[in-house]
Amino acid sequence: MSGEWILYIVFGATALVSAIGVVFLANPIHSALSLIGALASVAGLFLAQEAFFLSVVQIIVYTGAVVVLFLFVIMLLGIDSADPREEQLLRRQWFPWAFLGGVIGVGGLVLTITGIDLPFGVSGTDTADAVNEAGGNVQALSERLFTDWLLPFELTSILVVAAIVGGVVLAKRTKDLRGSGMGLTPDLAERISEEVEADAAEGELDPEDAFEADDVDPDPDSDAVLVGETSENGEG
Amino acid sequence: MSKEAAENILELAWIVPLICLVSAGVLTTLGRKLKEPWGGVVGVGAVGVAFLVTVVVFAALLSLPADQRVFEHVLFEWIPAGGFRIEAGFLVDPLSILWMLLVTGVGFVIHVYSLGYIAGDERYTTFFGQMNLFVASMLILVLGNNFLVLFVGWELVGACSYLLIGFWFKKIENSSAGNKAFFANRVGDFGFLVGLMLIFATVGSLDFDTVFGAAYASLGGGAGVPIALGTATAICLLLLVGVTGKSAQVPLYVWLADAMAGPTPVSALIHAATMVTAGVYLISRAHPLFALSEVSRAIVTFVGIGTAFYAATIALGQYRVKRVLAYSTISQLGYMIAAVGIGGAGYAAGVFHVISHGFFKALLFLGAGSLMHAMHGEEDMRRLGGLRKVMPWTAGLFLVGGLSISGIIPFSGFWSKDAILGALYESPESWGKIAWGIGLAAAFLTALYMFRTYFLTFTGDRSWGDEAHPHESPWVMVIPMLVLAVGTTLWGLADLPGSQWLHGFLEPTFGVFGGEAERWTGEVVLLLTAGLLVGVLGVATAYAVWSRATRERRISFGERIPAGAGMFWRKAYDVDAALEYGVRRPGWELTGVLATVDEDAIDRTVMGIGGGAKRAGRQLARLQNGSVRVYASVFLGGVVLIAAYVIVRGGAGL
Amino acid sequence: MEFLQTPPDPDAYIVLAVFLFSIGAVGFLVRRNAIVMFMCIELMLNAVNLSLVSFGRALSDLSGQILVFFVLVVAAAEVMVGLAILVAIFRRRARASADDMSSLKG
Amino acid sequence: MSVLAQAIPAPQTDYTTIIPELIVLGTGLLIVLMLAIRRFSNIGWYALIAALGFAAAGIVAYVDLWPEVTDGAATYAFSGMVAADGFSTFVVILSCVAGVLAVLLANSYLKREGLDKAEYFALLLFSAAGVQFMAMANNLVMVFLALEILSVCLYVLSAWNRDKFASQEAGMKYLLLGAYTSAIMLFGISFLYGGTGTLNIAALAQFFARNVLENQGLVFLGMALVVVGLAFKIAAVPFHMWAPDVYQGAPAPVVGYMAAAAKIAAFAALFRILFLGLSAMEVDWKPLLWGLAILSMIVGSLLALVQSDVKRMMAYSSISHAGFIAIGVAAASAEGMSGALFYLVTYTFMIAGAFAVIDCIGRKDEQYTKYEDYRGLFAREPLLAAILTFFLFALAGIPGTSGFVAKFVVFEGAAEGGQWALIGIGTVAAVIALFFYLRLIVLMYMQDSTERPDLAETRARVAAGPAVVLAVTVAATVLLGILPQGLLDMAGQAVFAL
Repeated sequence: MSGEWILYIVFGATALVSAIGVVFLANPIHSALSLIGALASVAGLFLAQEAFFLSVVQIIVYTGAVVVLFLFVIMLLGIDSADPREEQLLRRQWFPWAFLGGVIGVGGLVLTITGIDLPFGVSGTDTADAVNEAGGNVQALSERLFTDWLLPFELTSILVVAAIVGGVVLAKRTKDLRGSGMGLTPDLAERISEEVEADAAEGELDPEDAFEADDVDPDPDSDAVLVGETSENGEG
Repeated sequence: MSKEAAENILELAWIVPLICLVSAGVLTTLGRKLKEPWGGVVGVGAVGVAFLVTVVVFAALLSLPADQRVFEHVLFEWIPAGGFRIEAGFLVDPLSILWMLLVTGVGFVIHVYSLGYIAGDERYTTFFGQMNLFVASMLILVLGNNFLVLFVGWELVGACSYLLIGFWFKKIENSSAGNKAFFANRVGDFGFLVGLMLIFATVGSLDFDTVFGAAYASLGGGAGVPIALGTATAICLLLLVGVTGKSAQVPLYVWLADAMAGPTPVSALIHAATMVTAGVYLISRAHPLFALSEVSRAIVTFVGIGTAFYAATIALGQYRVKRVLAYSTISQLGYMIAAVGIGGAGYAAGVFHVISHGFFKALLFLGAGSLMHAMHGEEDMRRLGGLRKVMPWTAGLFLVGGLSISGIIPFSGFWSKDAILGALYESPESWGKIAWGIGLAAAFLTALYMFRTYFLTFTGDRSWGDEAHPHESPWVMVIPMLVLAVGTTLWGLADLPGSQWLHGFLEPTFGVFGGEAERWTGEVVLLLTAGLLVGVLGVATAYAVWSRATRERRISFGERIPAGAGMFWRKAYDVDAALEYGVRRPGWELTGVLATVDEDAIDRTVMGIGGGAKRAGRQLARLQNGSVRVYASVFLGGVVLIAAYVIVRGGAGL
Repeated sequence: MEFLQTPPDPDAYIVLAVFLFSIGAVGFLVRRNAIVMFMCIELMLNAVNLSLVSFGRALSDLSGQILVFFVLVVAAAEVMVGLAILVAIFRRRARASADDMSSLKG
Repeated sequence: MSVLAQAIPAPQTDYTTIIPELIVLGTGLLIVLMLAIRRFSNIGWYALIAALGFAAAGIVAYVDLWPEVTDGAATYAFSGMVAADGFSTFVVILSCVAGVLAVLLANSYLKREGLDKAEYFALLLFSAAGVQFMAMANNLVMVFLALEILSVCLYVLSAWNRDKFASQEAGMKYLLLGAYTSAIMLFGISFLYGGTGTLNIAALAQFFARNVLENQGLVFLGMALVVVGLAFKIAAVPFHMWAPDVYQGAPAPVVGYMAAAAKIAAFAALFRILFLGLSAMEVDWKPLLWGLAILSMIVGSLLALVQSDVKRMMAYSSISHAGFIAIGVAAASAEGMSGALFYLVTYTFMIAGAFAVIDCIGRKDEQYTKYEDYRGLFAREPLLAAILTFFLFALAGIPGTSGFVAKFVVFEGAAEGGQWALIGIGTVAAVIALFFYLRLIVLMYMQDSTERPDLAETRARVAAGPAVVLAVTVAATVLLGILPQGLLDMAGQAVFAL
């Protein structure tokens, strides 16, 4: 048995199982931990395909940074327990079957179209020998990255700057909110409670009706087609 | 006037719409800042100046030799794409100058009248702004030198009329009438637009010159891309769809009667002088295309003459003066459409009748407005009567208008209607005589319903309550009516058989298609006599039945009267009932069926396009319920659809 | 089990990637917690990465791996902005459920 | 052997081809730096810097690059990552114009709402750079990265109004769906890569020229998913669901920019990928675009009919406009695409102008955006009402405005391809569209504002920035409606010089 098969089966299975875990665990923290499993398994699959650099980066950037960010925000916001409505949904007996059906449906469709027997008509220049000659996967990649792919590489820095600037602006507390715990001033607290009451007035959403329109005013008999009538559907 | 001087003046013809446009802009933007008399003064003044300039242009055109009276001037090149270009400019020729005179002239008179009618309204200045915009749009329509400019005017006219009909939009009824007008016109415009596209696809241009050049080429003369017969028929029928919308012909006429909800000067301006005649103008202008397709001309003729008869039967059953006038307008427009449909001498006859109708229908509307002004908006004939003594001027002038529309000598209506009937009868086309027969019958009905209106309103007992204090209208309203009355008396001279000045004047436009001028022959005299007899018969019948109507009878007109042979002959009262059963009822039953079609099918189709669209929109909006997950589901659904397409397309690796 | 003797085809990885992707895509539709929705997107991106690496290997071309590198950056940037907005929303409403964000509709 | 000793070939850099982008990005970074060092108390200075940056980039592109690129063939720079040609330069100039308008719109808005953070302008500049790189991108990775730069900035800008939940909700929805779409589009890119072995768009065309695929499912699906990703950005049905919510919730000046910028970028990329890279698959992607165009025109128009919020109605109208522009792309001809470019230019002006008015009327917190608030507008604000009427007419495509010429040229492109059915449906949609614009217009001219003392008393303030925007956009819309030839020639050159 080829060694790669072992890696494939082990990491592939853990990836799928952890991915399903992400979806099925009601508590976001558990989901995040499960996500680490999935990402690490993908890193393993990279390893199996001799993408050593990516495999390491995958662990460092994804599990080290992205998932930590998730966990950090979950902790910060204090949503470290399952939403009861969500829990209820996930416990429904039909749910796993529906989910499985969806996955097989989407996946099957994609595979049907692309065909299991994938055609790879072209052979590139980065054969295993060429990569070895460059000094290995890391060297070959870095060489490409800083020559041919220089411009995209530079653009990613712009992307990151834009994201940081935007993130800071959005998440920073406003001046008038400074110094009060979550940033709640009496004024804002009052506005929020009004909003929440307005939401409550709309009625709590049942897990199943999320896919139903709840209050679109049908008003089918109105003849004044052009002029002067409005229906109420505004902000909550 | 020297030739150069004349051409210099003609080059400035574009000033006429500009004056109206600028004044409309000023009046609309200033809105309330311009206090009551001044807004009106600016509005009326602008149209007055426009009229004067038009007269000067007309004089300049007349001073040129007849064969040089088609003057095209390109203002700028308007070039949307690559090889195709549009030279936006204007075209002054006998046809367009007549329409300009009509629009500015009658428009001016109606503007003066509005000074009295709209006085005191809170949106006084805005009203004049919109009226001026309307006049400007109509001028753009008739002045354009290509179909695109014409279409610009066509659309603007529709939008303005929509605004004006709904002017007093606080009444729900009005705004829904505005809607109806809008829908019907949209359906028509759609046909028109598709027609334009077809023209463009066929000829590759929308310039009148090029398109008609192609039409001539297909007839065997001149250079250009020939147009196949089938294409020509399709184009003509599509244009006809546009015409039925704008000129209120069957089946898209439904909006016009309801459009009466607007202020009376608006009714007069739209129904008498301008917008509704746009269809006649379009067919006259596009006559080389219609010359290509005999089938389409036959259809146009019968749509027109059919509408003339059909609308007349409806008019007979109406009790509100303005509604009678509205249906009468539809009916008269039918005559014009029939005339330009059959072609030949019909072109000149149609144009003749347009202006003739402009005079007498404006007069009748202003008379009705004067009546309503005096009676505080009451216009139901069952509650009028005997007004002649109180409002002698209005009654007399209304009578003049009535005689003219009924085709009584010597008023212009007699000459113009008989010109149309003559053109139908003498046309070489085989269907002409049938159309003539229907037209003659419609002429009888016209006289009948018109004088029914006159007698019920102005003669007999008073049927109004004591609370009404009718009075003669102010001079600012009477004088415009007087002017129009003079116009309708004298206009007949323009195209008397034998001299036929108008026919000759229009020759540069219509050329070989215009047919021969009429001579005083025995046949012509016979035809004229027949027309006159029919009119007189109608008036006489109306006199016998309605001239001495009492208050009770007026009120009972509307009620069901059991039919019986005994009661049939006893009194005039019963004749009325007989007419009720013999003419109005069958007409009503016939039109009842048609009216069901009217109210249900057409109305519903027309309104349904909007309503259905709206309903569909609401259903779709249900999906847009704010949930990200639903949105993502729709998104994924779209992806699956596309994937399915990929499979079906055979790209799949199956 | 003779096929196990040779290393797995790229196809095997693609099949795996497709199912990983589908789990993420369907998971996005069923979960209401916005943070978990982001996690599902991460799953989808990882599936793409896996397929890119496999395609790249089959093609003997490193471009696939380089694209994966960029995808990592993009994913981080998106998550960052997303969580920032979430924090801002949470300050006002103390809820992180996507279903609570439905004041805009019609 | 030491790695360092091994010579790495110098990267192929040709910064002259991306000077406008460098100016735009540099200005953005300058603003970020200035913010880090010291803050001007008045953000007007930053607005000025941003506007100057856009203007400089636009002028450089027009003066320096435009004559060059329209003369000869496309130049590829950075190892084929970007292509500098007439098409990309045209879009670069357009994005600069849109950027200047957006800056002018935003300045007074930010001050009024007390959201005056200059980062706004930096993000605006970055997003514009994203648009520009998307137009230039000759590599699917570049397309993806540029798209992400644009999107990330737009997500943040949509959520900019922190005092309004609707704005944050808009940002969140946009981001969630946008990220979802990115993943799907990336999957498509991966399939294209797997099927053809290249990510370079020009090389894709060469691949199809050399090879006949026996089984093209992989490439086909890849193409379809890339189209899906871009269709999301232009808000084409059925990938449009985000647009109404985002347009309604996001600040009006952002929407006025976003509606145009996202469309410009996505259509530019769509055109380059489909027309240049995948022209061999024309028969396959044409029906796809037809479907998107038809659905967008019809569904957008229908939904706009039933709205009661002006911003939301404009969202649906923008969906329908996306359909019209897609007609031009679906024509798959130079004429069609130059028509689409022209359409995008006119749309940029119209939508910026319309949202300038909506912003002024909305006042503080954009509280007046309902149809009810527009009732009787003409009596209260005659000038604003008149201008909005004009823009609505232009959007509806009334002759004499640029909107008409735009629809006309797009239809002409389709007519040359003989796609009469598409034109017919487009005409129907245009008719429905006229209807919902008129509905608003009629409301504005209704006169019972007396029932709204809150509206009657205060007047909408038109600050200097929006005033300039209104003047420019009205002038452009009139001018392009009457004398469109200059721009049409330019659009034609842009496409023919590919």
